[in-house]
This record gives sequence, C-alpha cells and structure tokens, in this order.
Amino acid sequence: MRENWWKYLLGVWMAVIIVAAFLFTPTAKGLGQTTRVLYFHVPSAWVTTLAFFISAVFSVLYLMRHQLHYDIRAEAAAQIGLIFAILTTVTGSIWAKEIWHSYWNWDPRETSIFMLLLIYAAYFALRSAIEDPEQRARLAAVYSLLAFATVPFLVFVIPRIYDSLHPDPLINPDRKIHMDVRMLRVFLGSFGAFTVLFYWLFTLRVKVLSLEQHVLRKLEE
Amino acid sequence: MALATFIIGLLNPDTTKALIATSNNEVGQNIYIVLIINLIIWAGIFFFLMSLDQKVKKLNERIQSLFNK
Amino acid sequence: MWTLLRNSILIFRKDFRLEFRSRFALNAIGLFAVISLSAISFSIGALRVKPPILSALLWVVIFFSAMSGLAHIFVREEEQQTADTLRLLTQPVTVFLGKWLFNVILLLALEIVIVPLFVIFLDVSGINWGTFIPVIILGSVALSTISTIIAAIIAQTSNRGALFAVLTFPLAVPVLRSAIQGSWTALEGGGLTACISDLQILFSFSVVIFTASILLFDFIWRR
Amino acid sequence: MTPTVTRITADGIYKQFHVRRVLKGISFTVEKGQSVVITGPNGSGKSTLIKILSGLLRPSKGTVQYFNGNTPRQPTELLPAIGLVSPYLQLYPDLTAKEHLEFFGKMQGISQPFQKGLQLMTQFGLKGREADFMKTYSSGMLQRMKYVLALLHQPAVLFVDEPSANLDEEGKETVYALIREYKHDHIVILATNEPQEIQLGDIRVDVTAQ
Repeated sequence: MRENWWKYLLGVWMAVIIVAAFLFTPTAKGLGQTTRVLYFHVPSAWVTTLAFFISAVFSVLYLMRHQLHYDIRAEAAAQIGLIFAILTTVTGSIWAKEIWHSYWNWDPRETSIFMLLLIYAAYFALRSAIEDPEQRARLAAVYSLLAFATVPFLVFVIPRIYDSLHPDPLINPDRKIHMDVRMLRVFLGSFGAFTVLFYWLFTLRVKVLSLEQHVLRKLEE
Repeated sequence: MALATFIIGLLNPDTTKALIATSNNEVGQNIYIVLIINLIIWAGIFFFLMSLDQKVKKLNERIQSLFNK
Repeated sequence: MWTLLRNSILIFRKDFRLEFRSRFALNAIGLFAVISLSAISFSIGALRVKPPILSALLWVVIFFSAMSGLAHIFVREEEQQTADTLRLLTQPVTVFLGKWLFNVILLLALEIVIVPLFVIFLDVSGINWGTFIPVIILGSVALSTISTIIAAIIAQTSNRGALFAVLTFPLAVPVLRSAIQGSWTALEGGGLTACISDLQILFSFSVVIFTASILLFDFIWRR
Repeated sequence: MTPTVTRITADGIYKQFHVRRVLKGISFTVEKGQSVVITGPNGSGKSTLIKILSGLLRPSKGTVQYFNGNTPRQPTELLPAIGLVSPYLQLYPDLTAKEHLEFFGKMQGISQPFQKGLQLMTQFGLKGREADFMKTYSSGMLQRMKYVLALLHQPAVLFVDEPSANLDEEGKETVYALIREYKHDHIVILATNEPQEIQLGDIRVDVTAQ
C-alpha cells in the first residue's frame, strides 16, 4: 500500500482529468465537442515520442555495457511506444474523419506518427528474426539508434510535403498565450498523468521480461 | 503542487458555470454518457493494471524463493 | 589512417572482382530495374504523365532496385562463411568503407542504365540535366549509405530478403521525399537554386548517416 | 612486423547462447613457447572458446588479455598478431589462390606476399595450383590453403581448430611438424580430441570443467 501510493494517486488523477476534460474546459473554436479528444490524443503522442527516446537511451547503454537488462528496458519502452503509437494514430484518424471528413490525408502529423509506427514495426520485425539474445540486443540497439538519427530529418522534410491543418495549441508559442487557462491546466495535468502511466506500464513490462529471462536461465542450469 | 492548484481550479465558480453551460448545450446529456463510459473504461484499466502488478510481484517472490532454496 | 584507406580499397577491389565473376547483385538489380520500368511503361501506355508522378515513379524504381541488390555484399560474406575470415583480417571501419564504396558505385552504375531507359520508356522531355544529375547522384549516395548499414544488420539475421526493405524504408523516407521533390523540379526544367534545400537535405542526411554508421558498424560487425 | 605477444591470459570466460550456457568460467595462462590444447566432447564449446580467444566473439562474462612483456595489448593491435585455421573460416570460392595470397598479404602490409605464399604453398604440397579457383580445390587442399594464409604474416599466436580436418596422412604429418616447430617462438592454441594431437599441447584446457 505504502509503496503503491503513486498508483492510487494516478488512478484518481486520471479520473479527475477525464471529468475535467469533459466538463471543466471550454471547447476550442471550430472543433466543437471534439476538443475533448485532444486531452487524451496529444498525451498519447507525447508518450510515443518519450518511449522512442527512452528506448534509444537504453540502446546506447546496452552498446556501452553489453548487459542484457538494458536491452530488456529498450524493448519494454519500444513495446509501450508501439501501443501508444497505434492509439495515437487511431484516435487521430477518427478525429480527422469528424473534422476533415477523411480518415487519412497525409497531414504532416499523420505522416510523422505513421513513420514512428513503421520504425517500431521494423524494430520488432528485426528482433523476431534473431534467435540469440545478445545478438538480438546488439543489432536491435544499432537499428534503434540509426532510426533515432533519421528522426531530425523527418522533422525537416515532412512539413514541406503539405501544409498542416493540424491544430497545435501547445507547441505553437503564439497560440499558447491565447490558450484558455483551464484548457492549459487540464492539458498539463493530462501530460503528467500519461507520463506516470507510461512509467507504470514500463516498470511492469520490465519486471515481466526480466522474470522471464531469469526463469529461463535458471531452468537451464 | 499542480494537483492543489488543479483541485482549487475545479472548485472555482467557473467550473459550475462551465457545468451549467454544457448542460444547457444540446449535447449536454450525451456528454455525461460519454464521460461515464470513459471513467468506467479507465477504472477497468486501472484495476486490471493493479491486479497485474500484484500478480507479477507475487510471482517474482515465489520464483525467488523457489530458486534460492 | 593510410592503412585504413588502403585496406578499404583492397576490400572494394576484392568485392568488385567477386561481383564481376558471379554478377549476382548486378544481374538482380539491373534486371529488376528494367522489368519494373517496362512494367510501368506498359501500364501507363500512351498517357502523358505529369512530372510529380514521373519523379515519384523513378524513385520507387530506384528504391526497389536498390533493395533487390545492395544487401548482397554483406549477405554473401555470411552465406559463404567468409565473414569471419574478413573479421580477422582487418579493422571493422575498413570493411564498412569498402562495402559502402562498392554499393555507391553499384547504384550509380545502375542509374546510368535506368535514367536513359526512363527517359525513353516514359517519353520524358524538358529535363534540366544540370539539376537532375546532382539530385540523382546525391539521392543515390544517401540511399546507398543507409542501405549499406542496414545490409550489415540483416546479413546476420534469418529472413534476410523480406527484412531489408522493411528496415530500410522508414529510415529512407527523408531521402526519398527530398529526392522526389528535387527531380520533380528538374523534370519541370527548374534550376539548381530551386531545389537547393532538397540537395542540402540529401547531403546532410548522407553525412549524418555515414558518421553514425562508422560509429555503429563496430557493434554490428564484431559479435 | 607482426606485434609480439608473450603471454595470453583468459580469466573466467563465460558464454551463453540463447539460454544455454556453453562455457562456464574458463581460465588459463599461456606463455610464448608453449601450446594449449582445448579438449571436450562435440558441441561442448571448443570452437566457441577459440572464437572468443581470437576476438571473433564477445564473451558473456570474463576477459581475454594479450601481453607483450607486462604491457597489455590494445584490442585494435590484436588482429595482425593472430592467425586462425578452422572449419568455419572459409575462403572465397571465386578467387584464385594467387588472388588470396595477394589480398591477404596486402591487407596485412606484407611486401611480396606472392613469393612468401609460394614458399608456404610448396611446403604444404600445393605447388602448381596457384592460378586455380578455390571452388576447384578439394576439402583437403582447402585445409592446406587455410594454413598457408594463416601463416602468411607469421602471426605471434596461431589458433588451429581441428588441425587435421580433411587431411590425409601426409598432410597430418606436415601439420604436426609445423605445430611442433612453430610453438618454439610463438604461441599455438589447438582445439581437438585426437589423442595424437593432444600430445602437441603443453597445457590442457577442458571446456567441460567448471
């Protein structure tokens, strides 16, 4: 109970965010009631990016120290990242149907999340093609870092494809000032909640994966 | 800190205004339904994660004691 | 330093000689390019295709031709079990440099075949060659750089054929996008200044991936 | 020309593939002028140990160090000091013997590699086959050619995995004579189970021992 306090806090916190997102915040101009999607869609996108970054960090650590527990962490982060990438893509697509009247039109944001999705998929395709854990860890880490090196180029290239229709209330500093205080509060609260949720899922996944490795190794002896 | 300001924000007269504003809206009734569905889904996920957490913890202890005999 | 360069050239020459004796990659990549170009030409027929589509088609052909042949240089070493022989002979960097050079030249040689066929089959006119050639060259260098490092990875896995394109594509998207944009400009007769930013992206992409590959190749090559 | 190595120490070498532990803590020290023979049943990890010692594989745990006197050699200096003959090191089927000698020799910075190689080829009974492709060689000839290429740069440390694989009686005699002579001035590490070859080793390392 005592060590789990933050989990209960997250439970309440997320519930508060959900209530606030529906009742407390005003709707943005032109988006109507679909504004409420943003409090869940944007934080998922944030978790996707965060997971990708964390996976790259643990890949570097693996290559430096060659200890398998770093690989487990890199894999766990990527797994959660993949789930959130799918959630972001699907929720964004449904929302786009409502506002832009089409599920998919290669908007820059859609393209970027799709690229991340592809990178994650390729990462797991690579992992599944290698039997030996050390070799798998090594090659997957290298791939993860190569992918990480190309991301800045995507950021440069993608916005040049089409003009974005995507509203970005937080990233655009100009609009940030105009953003409603209540919206901003719920937004930031939701970012916090999603980050903690990510941490929880991450530690859980790491525990399961290391347990699996531990058992397999012990059984062998 | 953030939590405190947030809860105070919720208790603001503004909130009640927002509540009234939305309930007067034509989508007023539906938004409550969507909200409740969302809360139920979150509660489901939360308790599932909690039980998974406990399971993993117990499994970990059992495996440790099994192999350390 | 000089030893490194000399050894890279030696590896390049060895691969060149081996390739010309078996012509495996050369045949695969060349035939693939010809077949896909004629398939496009057949299916498009008499339609006059606009530059944006032409340029996209060209790069799709180049990308998949590269995917059919560029992995071979590492896969062959693993399949014939000569990879360990090479590992004992020289430093990893020289292996990467040699193979990279080979792939760059292979892809450029391929384009000497593809580009004229492309112009003839699809009845292209009004190209600004002064823009087109730099775009093709920089695009190919960028594409072969990313392919070479991915080839080194997939050579050590099972299921090599399918993985190569799967792993390369997400990382090659910036290259393809800029190259398509650049050759589009060139096909419409635009000058170098019109696509300078595409060339910049292609160039800096090559530099970044090349550097990253040099740093990471050690980890792929040494088991 | 080739860096001298006067001592090799292996300390607590562990290796596991997948979840299977192959090597469980192998340690030994060998000095210049000595030879090591690695023994153990098939599949027990002899080749794995050779690969780890020669730097082809990374151990899961433990270290291998090469010394010149008391100064440890840097990992980057090791390649020119090593020669390896083994069943999993293949030659290029589409290159001739001469091309192999020149490729290997130039990579290692040897002057006139072909002349030196020709001497070795004569010693191993391959004279007259310099212009032939490796794919036309028999398995016994390939094994001889591997010795020629491993010895081309006179490595300070010679690894031989299954010394007499595919060799006839005459070939075996050549190889045994070579190993006996080579270990005087160098370090020789063998992996074998043949009683005759175990005799060639001064130090015996059993991979199944804990």
